Amino acid sequence: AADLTVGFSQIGSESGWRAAETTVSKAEAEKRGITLKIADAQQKQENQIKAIRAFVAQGVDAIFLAPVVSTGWETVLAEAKEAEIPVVLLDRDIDPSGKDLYLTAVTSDSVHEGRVAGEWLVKTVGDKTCNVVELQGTVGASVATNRKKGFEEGIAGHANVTIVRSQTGEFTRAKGKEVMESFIKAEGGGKSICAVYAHNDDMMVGAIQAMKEAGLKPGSEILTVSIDAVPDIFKAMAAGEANATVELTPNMAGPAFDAVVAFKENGTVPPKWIQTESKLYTSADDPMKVYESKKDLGY
Amino acid sequence: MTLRQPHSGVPQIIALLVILAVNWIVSPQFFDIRLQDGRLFGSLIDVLNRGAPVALLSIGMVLVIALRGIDLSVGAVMAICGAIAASLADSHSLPVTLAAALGVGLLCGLWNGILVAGLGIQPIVATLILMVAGRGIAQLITEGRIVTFTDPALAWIGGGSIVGVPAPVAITAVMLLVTLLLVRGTALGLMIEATGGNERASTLAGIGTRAMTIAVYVWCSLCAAMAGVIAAADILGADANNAGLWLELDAILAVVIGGTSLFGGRFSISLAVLGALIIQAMNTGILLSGYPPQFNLVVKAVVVMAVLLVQSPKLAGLSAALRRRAR
Amino acid sequence: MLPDVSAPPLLEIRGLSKSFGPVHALEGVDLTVRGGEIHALLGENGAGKSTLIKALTGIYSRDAGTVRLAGEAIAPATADEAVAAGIATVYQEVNLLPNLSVAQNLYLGRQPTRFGLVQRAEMRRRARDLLAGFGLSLDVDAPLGEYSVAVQSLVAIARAVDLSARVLILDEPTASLDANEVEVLFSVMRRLAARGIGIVFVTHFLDQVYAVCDRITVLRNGRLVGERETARLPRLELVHMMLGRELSEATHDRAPVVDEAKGPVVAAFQGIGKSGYLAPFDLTLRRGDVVGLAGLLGSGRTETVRLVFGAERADCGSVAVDGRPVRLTNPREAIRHGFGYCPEERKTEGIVAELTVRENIVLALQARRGILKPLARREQDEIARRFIRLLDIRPADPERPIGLLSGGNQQKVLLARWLATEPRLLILDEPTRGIDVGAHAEIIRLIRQLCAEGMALLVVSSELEEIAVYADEVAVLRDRAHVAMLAGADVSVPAILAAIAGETLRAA
Amino acid sequence: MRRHLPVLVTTAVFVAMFVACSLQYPNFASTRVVANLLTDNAFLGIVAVGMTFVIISGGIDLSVGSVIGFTTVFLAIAIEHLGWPPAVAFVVVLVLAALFGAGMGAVIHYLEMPPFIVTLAGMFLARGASFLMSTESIAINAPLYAEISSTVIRLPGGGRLTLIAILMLVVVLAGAVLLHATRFGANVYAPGGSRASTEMMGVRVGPATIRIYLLSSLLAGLSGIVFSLYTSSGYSLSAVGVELDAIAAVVIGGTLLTGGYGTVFGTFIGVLIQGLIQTYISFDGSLSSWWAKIATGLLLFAFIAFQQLSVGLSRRGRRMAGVTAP
Ligand SMILES: Nc1ncnc2c1ncn2[C@@H]1O[C@H](COP(=O)(O)OP(=O)(O)OP(=O)(O)O)[C@@H](O)[C@H]1O
Ligand SMILES: Nc1ncnc2c1ncn2[C@@H]1O[C@H](COP(=O)(O)OP(=O)(O)OP(=O)(O)O)[C@@H](O)[C@H]1O
Ligand SMILES: [Mg+2]
Ligand SMILES: [Mg+2]
Repeated sequence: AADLTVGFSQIGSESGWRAAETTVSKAEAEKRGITLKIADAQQKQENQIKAIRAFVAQGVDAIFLAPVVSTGWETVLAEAKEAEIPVVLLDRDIDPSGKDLYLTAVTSDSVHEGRVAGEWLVKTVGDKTCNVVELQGTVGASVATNRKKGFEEGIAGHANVTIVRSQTGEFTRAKGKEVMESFIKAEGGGKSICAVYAHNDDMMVGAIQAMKEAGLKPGSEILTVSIDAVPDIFKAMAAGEANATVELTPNMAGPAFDAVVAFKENGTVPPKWIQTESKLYTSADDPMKVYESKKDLGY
Repeated sequence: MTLRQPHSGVPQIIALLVILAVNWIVSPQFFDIRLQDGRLFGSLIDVLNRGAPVALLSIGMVLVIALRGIDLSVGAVMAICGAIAASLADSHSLPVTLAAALGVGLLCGLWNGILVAGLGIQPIVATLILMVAGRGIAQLITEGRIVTFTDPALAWIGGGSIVGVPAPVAITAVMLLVTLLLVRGTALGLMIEATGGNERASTLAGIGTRAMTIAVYVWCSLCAAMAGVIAAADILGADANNAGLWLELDAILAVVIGGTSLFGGRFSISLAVLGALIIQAMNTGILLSGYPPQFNLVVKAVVVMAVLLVQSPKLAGLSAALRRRAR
Repeated sequence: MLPDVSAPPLLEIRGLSKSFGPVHALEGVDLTVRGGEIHALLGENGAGKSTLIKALTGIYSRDAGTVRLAGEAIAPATADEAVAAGIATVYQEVNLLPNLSVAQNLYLGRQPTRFGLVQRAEMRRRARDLLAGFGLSLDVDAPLGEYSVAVQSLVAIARAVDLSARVLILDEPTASLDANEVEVLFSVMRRLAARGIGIVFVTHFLDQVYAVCDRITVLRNGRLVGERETARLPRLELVHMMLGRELSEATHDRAPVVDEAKGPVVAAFQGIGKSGYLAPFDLTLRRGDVVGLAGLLGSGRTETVRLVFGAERADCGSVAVDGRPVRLTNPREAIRHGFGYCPEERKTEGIVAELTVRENIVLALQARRGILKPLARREQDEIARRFIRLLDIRPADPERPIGLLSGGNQQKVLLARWLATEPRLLILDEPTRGIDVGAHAEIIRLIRQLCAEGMALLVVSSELEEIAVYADEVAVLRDRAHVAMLAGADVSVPAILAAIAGETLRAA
Repeated sequence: MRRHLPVLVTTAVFVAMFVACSLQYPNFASTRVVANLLTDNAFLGIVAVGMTFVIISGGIDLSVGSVIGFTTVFLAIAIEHLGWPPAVAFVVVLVLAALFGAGMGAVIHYLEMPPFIVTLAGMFLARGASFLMSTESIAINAPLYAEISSTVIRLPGGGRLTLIAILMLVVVLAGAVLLHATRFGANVYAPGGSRASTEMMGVRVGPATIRIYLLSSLLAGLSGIVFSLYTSSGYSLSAVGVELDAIAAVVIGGTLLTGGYGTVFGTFIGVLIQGLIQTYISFDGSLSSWWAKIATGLLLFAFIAFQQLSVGLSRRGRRMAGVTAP
């Protein structure tokens, strides 16, 4: 696989998970002797389109795209196709109308992630009534929309589990903490909250802090479930302050490189969707060990 | 010609009271305060505590704006200094950590000041450079991850308290007093107002406008550095990607709500801080209200316009004229 | 050439009132201007002349009163409505746009267009023709801001004249002009009047009033004092009308030259100059002496004083203060050596409009003391009150933003700013610009008194009579070089004129 | 000539940078890169033209990015969910944008509120309104969209000049004519010099202000249409922060933020320079996210410092020349 140059249009570096994905991609490329060119789009689709065009102009061998939104890629991907450069989607899928414009998509299903979280909660609380507060991701971000949708699907049909409050924590610790603080106050000091669901672990880490500062006991008095499985949530889990997280693996590039190499060398056409696992971790999974295994991945 | 008179602060106080009253309506426990682990606890305290970083920023920003400048880099400076504090906290003592963070803040301010006063670059562009590059520097320090720390001394700055008052609030209050003393206790305030009002005239009157401009940018960055340390201490980690993101806009907004004109001249530090509290009271109110987050921005837009309309001298004039006509 | 008195008046203002909060700037003022006459509007600083004009043209809304133009009631609410009604105005502060080209300034809002596009060539040609009528040949594409105040005010006048209005109002247009320019302006005014245009002319120069005006309206403290025909109003009576008291007319004769020993040298400049700015010159300033700088517009007087004050950095020559060599690279250093400088451009280099009279007065003193030694509020009040009294600044309210004061009173505040620092060398660039007769006399008296107390003075003035009265020495400039130095008995108007003209005559 | 100096310097720097990039990357000097530069920055170029007017008049418009976002969502909903013909949706959204701008202009003028704040509120409002319409991204599948995005002029060397790039060039030209050759244009410069003076000279600042903000919002709307064509979709988070890019482009192009000076052409070059920096960083591809940001900042600095220096030097030269001239 020598002499392959791959251009990677990365969304940005907005979270620890994203940084890990970038780090892992670099490591995977190095392992295979592939030159990886990364362009950071700072959360902007227009920058991603620009980057893809620049990669095409440069004549790279393949393009990886972690699309910031699902729509609007037809034109630019058609250009790549015309230049006979295969495109692999990482991490998120795009609208079905663009199906024939990319080689394969290595993604997780964010609706599914939300559903896993919801189902865990339903199973854990059983028949008890449970008031859930939800920390949403950035308003408008497709992951946030999907994780909300999936969670709602997961708890559907269980009238005892209801979302009582839902605000955006913008995927950040600071906002997660601030929003949780006000949830606690709005819900009578937090006594009526049974569980917190956060669209990512970072917000949950902030929320856990807020709960502790309010004299509440996350992990026991209040259940927590969030998504991403970044190292810090395992630390919290080990301390008994968090209950569950759904993993989103940062290694999307590895399978993608394999698919590209196989395609370039033997013309093997990979399946259209390579789905990564959405594994659920709870405190039963030896959180400290997971923490150790993850802490050097660049999160 | 309408020349602005010294500030009375009445419209700002009314605005704050109205917003607090609305918050009380949407959330009846709004004014409840209790002691939790020796620290005051309640929504009103949240307003102060969460408002502290923007209030700190606005303390520095108001001086910059009074000089007809603007500092877009404060958010990035927050990120840099927070990152430094978090990365050093576990291996160094608190004084060293703080000195490093604030020292870098000082350098950032020096850079801005020299670009503006030394090279004569327009403030918005000069500080745009650090706004863009600064966040990169912060991420370079943390390598894009959230660098966490456990040092209780630094953590105290975010979560500790002095006689029940949360540390960030106390620090902001001290900073406000120190700045007031520096600016209003000396002739600096007059000179800033003169320079902001007419720089050429002030230079000819013998004011060292250049050195003063640099000093003001340094002070602004120092305030930002402190805000950055608080933000990092608050979440026990440095989030270089998000710390202080877009807070420069909030700080500018706070200054303007506090009645200081973006065209320089007369300024009021206390009212800028009040402006920051108005913004935070609104944000907290939105969070307490339970509306879906899609409404946040629209509510914010309407409240901001309303607050500014109340202040508009023109509107006061118009309504007075109408009343006269009605009579 | 007196206008037809039986004809109905062109402009008729009746009972005009305007107050700013508690200040009654105008109370029931009448003004009648006939077609074809030049009508002087006179009064002390702050009498309400500019306010009357602004209330007439819609810049200020009026509280009461009527305005008729050719018998028809008008009430312009904005300046453009006034222009549309036929009133063209040059306001007191040059109110053009420094960032636009000269041509754009002349034709803003009425550029010649074809298919919606401005015809630049046509506009340029017209601009050049128009300015030629004022003896100006400028690069009409250059930004107006690159020209001196005098040129700017000529352009402003040209613009107003070219609006071909029925009434032309000129608020102190001659303040920054020299005798030549004034002559050109007067001939233009006469020509316009002959065409039946009514002209309102505000000035503090009584000679000019008697040279061109047909009738005079005098205001005092916002009220009408009276309207007279110029020919039937002796000067002294006019002054009495304006001031409400007699003027001690001692200002226009030269103090006897006492042949005492020259005072010690305060500052000596040798070969100071800056290439491309001003040719090197020598200047010696002594305790108790007044050195005047005379020359035509643009001859380099302002440049001289800026170099002396360090506002512009000299690239050659040496300076000695009290016999010790020093370097003057910025105003701060000059101020440290006891210099003070009242600049010519009041609005852009002098006042800080937003700050109060008190703050404007203490500014330089405070800057000299340094940031860490703030003047106590009590001291500030005391200083402000002292100078308000000394210079008769009106209104006598130290807490008023200076931007709300009349032009002449702003000038007095600036003077106060420097007097408060008790300078050893005071540089005054056009100190009497826009100052009324009474105050004018006061300032000249003050200059003399300051000298007597041992201050050295360097004064730029376009009024040669004035210089001749108080200067011990006069440096004459031409084309950005010092060409002559007159001293002692040689200081007289004819001698200065001769020195200014010397080369010019030969060149012509 | 000397008045155009900042623009000339800017242009020269752009050319020099382009040459430097081409020397480093062989594929850089191609019609493809040039055409991409125009296409990828079409929406930015269009808003920046409007921003130029606003800044020259002494104001600022922070709402443009949100207006673009609003436009794309509005179009997507109108075309996809309501089934409007695209042309109708275009007209309606342009009218809405124009009204929005006029409203901001009116508030700024009649209530004497600072543009920074009024347009900041406008920014919140427009973005908030797009959230209320839809938080999901909506693909636009109208045939017209596919047609427009597939219509390209192929240049020798693989370059593709798209319709939106051409539209941007047209807007730049039209903007230049409007600003530099009409009465309205002069009335834009005037309040940037001094608002009070402009009023005293009998130019009504009110209508001019309203028109300036109207124009800016209208162009933001047009830019939104271009953006929706560019991405064939509507998304409430699109074009976040574009206002800062536009302001930076305008200022790099030699316009003074304090108003009164500036050109449309300069802005155009400013847009291209920003695009060039981004293209360069993509070509390089080895810069991690943070180094890319630092590099952007440094390039911006190098560029502005260089511009400042050369303008300063030439100013010095001019003053000397001024003496010998009459
Ligand atoms: N905008 C304003 N607000 C408040 N007071 C004002 C304003 N404009 C003028 N005044 C006051 O009105 C009075 C008349 O001022 P005006 O400018 O008309 O005087 P003037 O006769 O033109 O004097 P000068 O000869 O010095 O120009 C002064 O006391 C001045 O302070
Ligand atoms: N009649 C004129 N035509 C063209 N340019 C002129 C004219 N008068 C002055 N200037 C220009 O105006 C500029 C500024 O002149 P400046 O104010 O420095 O001279 P000054 O000697 O101080 O005269 P004053 O103080 O009377 O205005 C000079 O660059 C000069 O070339
Ligand atoms: Mg006046
Ligand atoms: Mg002069």
